[in-house]
Amino acid sequence: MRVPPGVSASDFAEAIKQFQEAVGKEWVFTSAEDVALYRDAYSPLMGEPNELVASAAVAPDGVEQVQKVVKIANRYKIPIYPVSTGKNLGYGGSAPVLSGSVVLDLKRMNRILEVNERNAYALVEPGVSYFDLYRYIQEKGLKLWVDVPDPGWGSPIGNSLDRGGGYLMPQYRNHFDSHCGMEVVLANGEVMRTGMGALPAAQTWQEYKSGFGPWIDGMFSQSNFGVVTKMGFWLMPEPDAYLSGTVIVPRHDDLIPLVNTLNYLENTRVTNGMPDLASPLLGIPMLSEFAARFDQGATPFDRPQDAELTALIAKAGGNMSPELDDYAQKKGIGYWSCKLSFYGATKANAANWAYAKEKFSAIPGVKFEEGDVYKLPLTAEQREKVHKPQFGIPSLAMFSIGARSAMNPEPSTGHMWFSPIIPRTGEAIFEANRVFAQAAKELGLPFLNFNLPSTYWERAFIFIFAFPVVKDIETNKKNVASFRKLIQVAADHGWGEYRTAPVFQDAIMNTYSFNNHALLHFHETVKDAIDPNGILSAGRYGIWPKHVREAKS
Amino acid sequence: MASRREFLQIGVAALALPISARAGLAPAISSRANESAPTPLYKVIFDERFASSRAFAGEGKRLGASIYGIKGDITDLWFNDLDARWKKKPVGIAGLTEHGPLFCLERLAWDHGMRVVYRADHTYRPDGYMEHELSGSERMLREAVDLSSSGPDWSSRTASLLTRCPASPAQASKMTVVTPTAKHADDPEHLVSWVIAPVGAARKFSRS
Amino acid sequence: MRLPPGVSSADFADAIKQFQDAVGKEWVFTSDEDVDLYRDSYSPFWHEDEEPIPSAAVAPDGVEQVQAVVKIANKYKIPLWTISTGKNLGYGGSAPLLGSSVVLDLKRMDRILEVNDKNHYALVEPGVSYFDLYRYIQDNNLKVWIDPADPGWGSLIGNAVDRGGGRTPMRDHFDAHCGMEVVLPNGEVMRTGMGALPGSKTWQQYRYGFGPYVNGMFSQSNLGIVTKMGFWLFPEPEAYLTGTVSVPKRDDLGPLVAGLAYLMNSSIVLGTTSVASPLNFLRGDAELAALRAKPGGPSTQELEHYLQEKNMGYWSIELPFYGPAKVVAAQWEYAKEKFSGIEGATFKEGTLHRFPVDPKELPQFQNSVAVGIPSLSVFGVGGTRSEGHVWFSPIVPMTGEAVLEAQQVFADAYKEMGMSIGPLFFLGPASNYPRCFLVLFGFPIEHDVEKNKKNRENFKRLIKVAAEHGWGEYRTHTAFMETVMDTYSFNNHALRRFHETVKDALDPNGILSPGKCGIWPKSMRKASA
Amino acid sequence: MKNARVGLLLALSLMITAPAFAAPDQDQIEKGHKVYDKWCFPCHGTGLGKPGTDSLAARGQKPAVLEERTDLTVPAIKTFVRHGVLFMPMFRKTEVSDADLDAIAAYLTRNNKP
Repeated sequence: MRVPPGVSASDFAEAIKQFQEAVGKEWVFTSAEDVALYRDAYSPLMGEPNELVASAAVAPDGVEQVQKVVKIANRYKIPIYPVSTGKNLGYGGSAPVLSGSVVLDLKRMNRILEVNERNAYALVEPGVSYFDLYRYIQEKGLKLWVDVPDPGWGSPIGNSLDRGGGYLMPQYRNHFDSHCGMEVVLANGEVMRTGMGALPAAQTWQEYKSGFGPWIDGMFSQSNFGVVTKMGFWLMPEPDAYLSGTVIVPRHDDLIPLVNTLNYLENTRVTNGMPDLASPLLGIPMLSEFAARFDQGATPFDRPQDAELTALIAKAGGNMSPELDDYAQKKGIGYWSCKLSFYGATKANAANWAYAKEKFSAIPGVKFEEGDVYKLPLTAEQREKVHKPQFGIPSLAMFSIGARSAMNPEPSTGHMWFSPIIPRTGEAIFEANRVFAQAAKELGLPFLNFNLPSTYWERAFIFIFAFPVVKDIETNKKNVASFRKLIQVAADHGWGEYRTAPVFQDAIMNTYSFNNHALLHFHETVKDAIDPNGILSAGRYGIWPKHVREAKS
Repeated sequence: MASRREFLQIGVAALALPISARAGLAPAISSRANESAPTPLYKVIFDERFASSRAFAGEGKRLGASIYGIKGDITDLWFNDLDARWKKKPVGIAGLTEHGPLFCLERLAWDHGMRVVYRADHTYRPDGYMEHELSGSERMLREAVDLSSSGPDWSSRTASLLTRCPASPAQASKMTVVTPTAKHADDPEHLVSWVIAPVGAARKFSRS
Repeated sequence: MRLPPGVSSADFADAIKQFQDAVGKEWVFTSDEDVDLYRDSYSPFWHEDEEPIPSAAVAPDGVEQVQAVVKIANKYKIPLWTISTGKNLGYGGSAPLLGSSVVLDLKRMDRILEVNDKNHYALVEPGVSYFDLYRYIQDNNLKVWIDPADPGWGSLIGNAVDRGGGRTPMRDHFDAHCGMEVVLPNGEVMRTGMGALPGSKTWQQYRYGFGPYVNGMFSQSNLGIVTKMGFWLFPEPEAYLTGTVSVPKRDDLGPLVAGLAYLMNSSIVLGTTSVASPLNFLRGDAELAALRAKPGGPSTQELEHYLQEKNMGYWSIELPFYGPAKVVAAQWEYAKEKFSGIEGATFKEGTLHRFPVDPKELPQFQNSVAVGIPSLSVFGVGGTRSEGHVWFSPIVPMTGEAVLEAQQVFADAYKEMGMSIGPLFFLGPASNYPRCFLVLFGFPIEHDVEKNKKNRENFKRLIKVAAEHGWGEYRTHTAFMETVMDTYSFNNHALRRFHETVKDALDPNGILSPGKCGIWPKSMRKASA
Repeated sequence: MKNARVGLLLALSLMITAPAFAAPDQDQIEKGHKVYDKWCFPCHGTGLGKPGTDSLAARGQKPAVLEERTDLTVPAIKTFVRHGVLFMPMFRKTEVSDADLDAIAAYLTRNNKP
């Protein structure tokens, strides 16, 4: 049996025995076979000696059991690594940052404690998945939508703590922002409730976020300061109707006014769904059509099959070229497009879309395509054809991207996401493309012609690249090295990543270095104070307990 | 009908007790100014809703002051006028208003090194008398005794008084005057007359 | 001169000298008359020894000077009480919680560092007021709104870190911020969110950055001094429309509030509204007074009948809509449809305003703050001669049942305390925050020691009554912070003990704002408990 | 890693060669159906956006929907669930317990010919 670093075999054996007493023998996993289930299925270190792996796993069934486990871990200074549903694929899965940690698997804590229709919120445990919550709401016939990320099997708590995003209105698709109220088991084993939850008889734990005094919920996101055992989420009331429409602009430089107008419309709440950028000319599809295209066996990059265009795109690289503009004009193909979504009253949606068109009309040559209009709820037939997360329906269709398909006969075994935040301007999109195309060239990466950012966040763009994880160790090594270089390239341009897998957490935290790493030092001071034995998720997001820091230096 | 002999009560006259800033009056800060020279008043502020305040403004205008009417809210006066003016150079203002406008103007003036140098709280009592609680320099209070012979004209007398307010109070004092005064129907129960003037204090927060 | 607790006069004199070296002699205030200006204008301790008066005030003009002051304070263990513009009236103003602290006055740091009207944000220093930013935006003809607090002279930063609220779609002020610069208790400067990335391009566009999101720790706290903060702004919309919904029966409050919650949670209503009842402003009406005087009080039916005769609803809410002119009309139409399920509901449409608004239209706004224009008009409301007020401000659920329950519970509590529930009771229930109601009670401050003493006891009693019913205060006056924090006691005060652990680690000398929100440094904890 | 891959190869070969004599009881099949709906259907079910089904279809597997298969073996099912394949991750015992997995296997082999 693998033993956690710095723990004697006998202490570990004793701890395991106590874990078994705390949670039941069958919920402590120590056999190689069982522990292997906690490996990161998409680990770029798969099969290498430095792959991040657990020594054991413990699965408590309630907050008292979590407290017991934490107290035992303190007693023997055993590093523990909580996961909710362990489905953070592409960002580390269920494997710990510090090899040899004991995974604290919260999947069994899957109670949906409350769903309130009138005030549109839910209170759940970490093992609850988006599917679970969705099913519960459907079974009760509640008129509520859950904002789901692309893969629906993850945990609302896990996803929001890792600050993931979805597709509905801005305040819902920012999953951490949509939470309200937490229960946390601290490193000393004590239970704490935040916000109004600190008031013993609280009536508004899920209605007012910050309570009284310092609002500390954010400390438990992307961190290792506590084990979140309950969390409230604001849900979106089912809207009256949905409408979409697409704006198409003809020229390369039109992306700048396109984004500026989009910002105005989104920030005034004229459009309240996730805007979806695409390029008909370059064959960059909308995110919402990505998965659907795979289903239909089409390539996601289905630019017109035209030798002239292919040559022009290759020539331009990540840059602007007048020839492409000319080609787009000549063929009447839009250079860029943006699909807008509207959730609300039927007439208000129509009026908002009409107003959006009026605003975009300032761009010469702009064209509009009417999209879907649905009175909600969707019919069964409509449900089949829509991009489900845009209607609050969890799905796993996004995995089609990596799946074997006619276009992808030799699929990878996984992926890792490189995801820098860039400004929400057309200029930034151009600059990022130039910079990353150049970097890709230097690194010998087979990058695609042009990348468009995602719009999960209401005020910033996020530029997501998928690095494949394959069976071949050498290829993975090269990809990991390239990933590290890109982190630096991005940081040099003032772009930082919003989230990453454990392999890169130190490297990225290292770029957030203002004033000699003041922020990291702050985290370390807090970490040492509230987790003096350094038992919780050592190394997560670059925060190491004191003894590890000292051993390293 | 009861004989309405004028009633004069001077309470705690010239009590030289330091008055807290909260009370709206800072004690003497410097005596550099010539006590006899009146504070130049940039604006005299009145509340258009109240008869006494309108009478006050009429008298002020007659005496050559530049008057400015508000309806409780000083936002427009300060934001579109005083702020820019005070950033250039602090200059005095006076008024007869409710407490709220004075409260705001006083604090805004602090940031330019100005203080309330005279304040009188005028309160209609249910017994048909008006109570004038005065605080300011001894000289002002001496002059304010004039209010003791006032009736409904108290507010126009106040206007005249304020235009004679010295630039800087030598010493802060308090005094109360009570006179029989019929309440105007549209007056509130409590009004306050005041002068805000530069006193040469260090605490100036404006960035020029 | 007053001395901070535990500091010798020699040390204090040294510290003052060093403060003077750090910020300039004229920016260290020690005379009584200067220090008096930092007293709380609305102190509930008038004429009492307990009034927490500062010993001095220091006004730095930049982050380096703040750092210097903090380092000196550490050296001599001098408690600092940070204020931005010091206009937090009703919640403590510019006075410290701990008497004889040195006020760190950030008013001179009033630079507007950036206003971006393509991505709609601003980056400011703590001395910048709503008026300052509004003027800057007007002068530069930028098409963005700010969301002022009701009194516009306060600081954007100060109000946001005290978690104040406004009225426009950006009304949750702390939630609308993006990115901070903080001077920590050890004097170091830290930037949060994307600001930790040197040369960051998105400090004001993405709030979380990477790793733990710590910004909330600097709200209602004493863990750092915020020296810069970014705010998201609302782009000027095309139009604004209000519509008032009135319902005839007391029991209609349930569906009325449920409808409101739906509209707010669906982002159809984007601004602050509050539940009103004519019974509040008809207090002087003789007929109503007669009804009230009846033994046992009027029945609900009698009140409903009385209002019906006057052609008034029992409850009403005024819904604000922001957006394109045709959209706000469609939203109002949809809202009417939603509320038409309540029998006897009536609707009244307000005037449609288009932006930029003609200054002549301004007086038509009951409160210009709802359309992003700062004001001081709240001070012009008048009424009886008042020496100020402190706010009792519990959060109650956004349901009709909760409002009725709160009304009953607080009316009973007032009665027991021998107070009549003041006309201020119905400031709210208001939706300054997205999912709940805020109820504001103004407690008058008087120049009467006995009355204030009684009021303070009553205030504390109300805090307890509210807590027993599961309603906690969202913010409070310095005089009651300890009492309020006491009620947030889940699991033997686990949250406060967590704060204390963090406080001791970050501020071992306990120099920053001791006692704020009930958090005391280790050295003072026992004394205060 | 090595173990996982070896296991996988083993499973693949078992799938082809091993006879599948499954005679589970009806309760077990019904339970398996429920667990399958929760854990497998989102990827391997019918309809659009089912990557598992699409992937097997692209590989030439007929039928591509697992529920319609009659050639799956219990060991193969268990191996895929516990080791994953390509982009499909493995499933932990807190998600699909051994008992659940037995039930899934019973369900997916219900139509196998002896």
